[in-house]
Amino acid sequence: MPALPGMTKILLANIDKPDQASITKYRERGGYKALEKALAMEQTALIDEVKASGLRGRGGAGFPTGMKWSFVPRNTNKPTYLLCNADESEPGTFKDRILMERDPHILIEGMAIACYALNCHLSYIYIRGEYEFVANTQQKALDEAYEAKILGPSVMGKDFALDIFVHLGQGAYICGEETSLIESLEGNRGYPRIKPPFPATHGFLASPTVVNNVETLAALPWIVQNGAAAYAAIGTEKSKGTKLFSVSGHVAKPGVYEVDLGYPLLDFINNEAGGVANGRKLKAVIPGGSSVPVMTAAECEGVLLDYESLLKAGSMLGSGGMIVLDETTSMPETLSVIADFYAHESCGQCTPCREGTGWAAKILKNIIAGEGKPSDVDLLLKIADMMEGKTICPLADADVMPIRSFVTKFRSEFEALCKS
Amino acid sequence: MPKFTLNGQEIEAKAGQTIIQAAEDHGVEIPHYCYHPDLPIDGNCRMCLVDVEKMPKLTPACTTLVNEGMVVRSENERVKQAVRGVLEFLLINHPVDCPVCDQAGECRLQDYYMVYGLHTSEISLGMKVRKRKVIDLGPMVVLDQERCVLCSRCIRFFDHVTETGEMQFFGRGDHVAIGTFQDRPLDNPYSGNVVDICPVGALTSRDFRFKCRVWFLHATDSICGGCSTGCAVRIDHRDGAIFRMIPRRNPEVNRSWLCDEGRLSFHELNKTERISRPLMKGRDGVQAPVTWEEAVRSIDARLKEIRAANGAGSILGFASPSATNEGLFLFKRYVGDQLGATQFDFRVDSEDKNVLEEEDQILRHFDKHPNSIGAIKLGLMSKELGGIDGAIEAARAGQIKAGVVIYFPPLVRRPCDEEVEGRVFELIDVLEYSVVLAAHKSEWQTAASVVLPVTPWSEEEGTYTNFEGRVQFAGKAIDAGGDALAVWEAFAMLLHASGAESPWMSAEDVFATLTEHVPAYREVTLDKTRLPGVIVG
Amino acid sequence: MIQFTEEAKRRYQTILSHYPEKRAALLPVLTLAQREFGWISQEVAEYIGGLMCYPPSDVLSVATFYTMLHKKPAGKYHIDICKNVSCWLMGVNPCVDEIKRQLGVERRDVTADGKFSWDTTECLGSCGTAPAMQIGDRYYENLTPKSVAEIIENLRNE
Amino acid sequence: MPAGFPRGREERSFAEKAGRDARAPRDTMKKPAKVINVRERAEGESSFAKDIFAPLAGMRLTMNRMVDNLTGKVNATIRYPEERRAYSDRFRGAHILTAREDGSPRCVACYMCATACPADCIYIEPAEHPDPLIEKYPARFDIDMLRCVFCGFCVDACPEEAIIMSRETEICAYTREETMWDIKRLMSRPELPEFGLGYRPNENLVDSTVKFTPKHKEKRKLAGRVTLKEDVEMIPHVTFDPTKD
Repeated sequence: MPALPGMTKILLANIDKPDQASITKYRERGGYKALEKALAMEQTALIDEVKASGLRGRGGAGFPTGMKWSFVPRNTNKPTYLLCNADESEPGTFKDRILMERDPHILIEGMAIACYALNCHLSYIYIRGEYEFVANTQQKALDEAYEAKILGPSVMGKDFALDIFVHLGQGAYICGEETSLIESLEGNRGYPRIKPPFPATHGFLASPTVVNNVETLAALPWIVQNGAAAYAAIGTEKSKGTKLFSVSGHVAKPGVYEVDLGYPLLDFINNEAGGVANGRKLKAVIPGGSSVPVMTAAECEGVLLDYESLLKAGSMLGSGGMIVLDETTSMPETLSVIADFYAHESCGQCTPCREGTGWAAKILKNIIAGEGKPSDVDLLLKIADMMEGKTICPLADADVMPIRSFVTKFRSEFEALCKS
Repeated sequence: MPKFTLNGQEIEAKAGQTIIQAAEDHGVEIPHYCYHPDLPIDGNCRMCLVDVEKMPKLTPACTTLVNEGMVVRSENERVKQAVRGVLEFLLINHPVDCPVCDQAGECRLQDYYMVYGLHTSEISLGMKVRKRKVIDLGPMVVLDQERCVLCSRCIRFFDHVTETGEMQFFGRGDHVAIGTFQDRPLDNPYSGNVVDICPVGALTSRDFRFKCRVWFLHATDSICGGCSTGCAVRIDHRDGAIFRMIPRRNPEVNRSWLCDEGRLSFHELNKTERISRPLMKGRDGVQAPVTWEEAVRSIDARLKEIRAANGAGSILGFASPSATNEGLFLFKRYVGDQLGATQFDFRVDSEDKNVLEEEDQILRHFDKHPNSIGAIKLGLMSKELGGIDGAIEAARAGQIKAGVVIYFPPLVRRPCDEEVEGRVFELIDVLEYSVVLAAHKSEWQTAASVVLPVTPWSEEEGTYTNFEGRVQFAGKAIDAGGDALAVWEAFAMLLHASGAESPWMSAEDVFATLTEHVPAYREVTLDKTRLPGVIVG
Repeated sequence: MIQFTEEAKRRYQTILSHYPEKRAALLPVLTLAQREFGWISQEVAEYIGGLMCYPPSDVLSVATFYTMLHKKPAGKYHIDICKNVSCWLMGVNPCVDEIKRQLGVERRDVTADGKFSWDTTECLGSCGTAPAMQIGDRYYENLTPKSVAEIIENLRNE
Repeated sequence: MPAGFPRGREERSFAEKAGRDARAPRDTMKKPAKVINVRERAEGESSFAKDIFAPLAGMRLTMNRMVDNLTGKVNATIRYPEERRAYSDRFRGAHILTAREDGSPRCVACYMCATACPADCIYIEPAEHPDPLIEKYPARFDIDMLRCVFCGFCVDACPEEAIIMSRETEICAYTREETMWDIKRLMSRPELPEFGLGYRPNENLVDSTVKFTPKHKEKRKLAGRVTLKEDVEMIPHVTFDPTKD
């Protein structure tokens, strides 16, 4: 990836340097310094540091990481677990893959820091099954780390034991949801759990558990190294730090970019991502992975890439999986593809999602096949209402948002199909 | 004891109760499929969504604990809307085949549709997800995957109650279906329960299948006569025939469960022919039908003769641990108090020993008689005899000349029953004069001097005392055919014939007298013997 | 009666050692089983159940939840081609047709020589290099019908 | 007292008892009634000519009728049973059990008719059908035609259009046994062409599967003769195809 001026490089600093994946090169470039520093600090101080940095969960929900950690009960007789959520399945998202593929040690270092802060001695990286080759790279890195005594009975010679294992998923989008990930890790069907109780107290094997996204953990070394203030200085006053955006669809230069939060959306598309491909006009943008509301080109005007600004514009930052749609795209077909995805990935545990996602997908198929009734457009919205906020996990809502936004913002296209 | 407001009314809940439980206790029914009082909570059906103040989303009443000062609404428009939505979702892929579904009439989908739904289906037939129908899961259960609402009650039952885990979800998304591995039959002594707990027609009973539409059935609350556990059951019958037996919830005995043996035990009643009229041996030694009056008069006279000849000690009273307390009480009254007999027993097998022995950890006991403890408490077990064998010995030795014998074979048959009946026959055979009270014609009665037709379980009302000494009332479901009388009626007649006063008009009267005269039962009233029953010392 | 090879048994033991509770190892063990036996047949489910002391229904239930565990026989090379948004935008459908044409079987079916089977899948996480497909543990990205044909041809000749 | 329930007598006002509007002003009641003297009016209207011709006018009608009848222009009576009156299309006569295309009864033994029947004249014995999509069928389906009151509730209750009614009225037999109609009797109806279909709420569904075709042109159209194709004894229907998935 090209490093562009005016943008802090925290996660992708060394991403393109030759064999960054090897521990020697990683150390040469200042790796594992942060861990050393962290191990010297007080655990609580470390948590406060992370709190102060204003780092927020990069998986999609954007929950402040420091706060999440502080929920974990201290000195219980139960062990604490840190689970790294590398089950990156959100359509349009492929940022974690780059990190683990090219710079696996940054994740290990981040995890080691987090584990130390949370006083956790056993940790798992839940990598989606499709990323087997990524998992292999990560595993290699882990083995190196064990050899270098960075992991194992005593981390970097300090009296702190830590084991990290790679756990491969086997193809289930829902396992990206933290409670579902825990269930899956326990060897069950990946059915999300009802909260409360929250994982922070009753997670993996009913013990206190923290689930963090790869990108979140990977940001830790820099924060520890350069201090919370430096990190907090980046970005806007509510959304601090940098964020990885993985751009795909109709853009000239798709790929993963790191930008300071608060960077203008359109500039990002037009400059960094090289603008819409083949000189076509921009029609719409799905800014944060398929499960956030779509934004029309007009709506994108003046929107900044941060949690608040996007929320204000009626969408979400999500996982930063940006999908760009040009003028030639048929919105009903796009929505149908998305709806199919959710119908396929609904776990089938609770009723509204199980039945609703499938029904919506079938209706959309009908519409595209030209067999839709004019009433179907409203039926889609009705189904969206029936699903929203009634389910155990957010997957149904993740289906509702595209359906509602697509149908309301591009209604004419749907109706045109239904008439014929 | 947290207080909270439900639909505007202040309600006090027990500590640790969820909203749905508290509401249930106060007569507010919140619609639900997956919630069951005796199963772990799952919260997957989303029917029980309620509106709780200060909560942005609707929350499921089955998973939310009651907090002090909570304000809950289960009937406002927002909730109704949500429930209607969930119901519509449940119905889009349902094969609405109520005409052929045995659940029709007691189906939660039907009930809630009439209350909340009443919508016209908007899904086109082609879109429906089709699944497998009429899957045979062993002797008790038939599975229809299409009708299933995937509430996982059956799965949780096998995971947490029997802990055998036969049933599971298979697949994902809207193709999830329940089933057993390779459609293996449910070889599990409690598999019948999943039929009861299934809120829809997905799991239906193999035994009851197509026998009768449920709305034709009349229900009678009773106690299972299958063993000494005394599970609360409901007998569903029509036109004098029992069609099925299902458990009533009694948290202190059987929770919501019933074993398959007990569930099917009522079939035993119609397997063999009934005795329709009293039979008496004439001079020719052949049993010939007589009227009750004749029978009763001659019995009383004959027994008094024998008493005069060889003393009261020569009369044996042999009771059945399957008879009601009322029957046994009047039996004792006549044979004991009236004739002065001292020799009593009821043990055809080792009931007194295995009455407490559990066959498994869930419900079943080895003693297959519902009232052994009752018999013991009424003092029908004498040390010196020590069971039927002792009685036979005594009869052989000539100490015992006459005997009044009640015997009901257990409703749950065991291999040893043949041999037991052999012993009963032997006893009757060796007795000089024997009066037998029985319901079914059988080999062992042939030697009896007099055979009186009495009603078995489910055809007379009365109380049974289970293994832990819990007295429970069992209602009368159907009328006995022929001249058969309840055991207590028979002895009331005998008492009357022998000049004692017998004022009883009903089992209730008899029970009242019983409570006066038997110290153990002093505190008990008939109302107390209804759910959950009362334990006597 | 199917059985793990000695090597697989050793692997199985190491997997168990990674987890504080046996149950947690079920998914990795199923993955191992798929590598061993090609797909999760009912027989396999029963074997794993016996091995780990869980009811076979339980094992099969878990297996049927995860799409990457095959519930019917798969070819030596199982092609998973992504049909999600980005790949669809970048024109995956012609590639899918090409695969169908090349292999001449419907999705989830195995070719006569038992070498190939294919299926469409959800996002593979290579939206930036869409369209993409996965064969074994390898990704093939920036697909065109032409490149698809070549890839399959090469695999055929292996 | 529930809303809309009529009030008791004692609560009614005098005016209401008198059938008048209680709220009407008094003077409308005081208005003097107009007296008509019928005799005066008759005398005024009568005349000699009228007295002569009125009977003749009457006779004319009688004559016309006589002529019509003699010439057979109208015939008040018909030659029953060769001829029959046209019964209404919704006439409730003897029942018909409709059939599937394979000729098996369309009935699924759901007991709806038996439940609805006020005369309790329907006896059903269900059995397990080999086809899981039909699942249940009547091994026995008897209607006691002597008990039946032809109310048509069974037809209304039927969710499968399995039982409909014909216009047949002549249910006569020599023994009671013959009046117990079983499945066979209810399904195959040679006399159906004579009478035609009766009450069937879902007419278009039923009729779409039946052909009414006159057997042959008759010279004189007999009153209300409905003819079915001779071979149409049972009404077929198409079962839903589950394999469409």
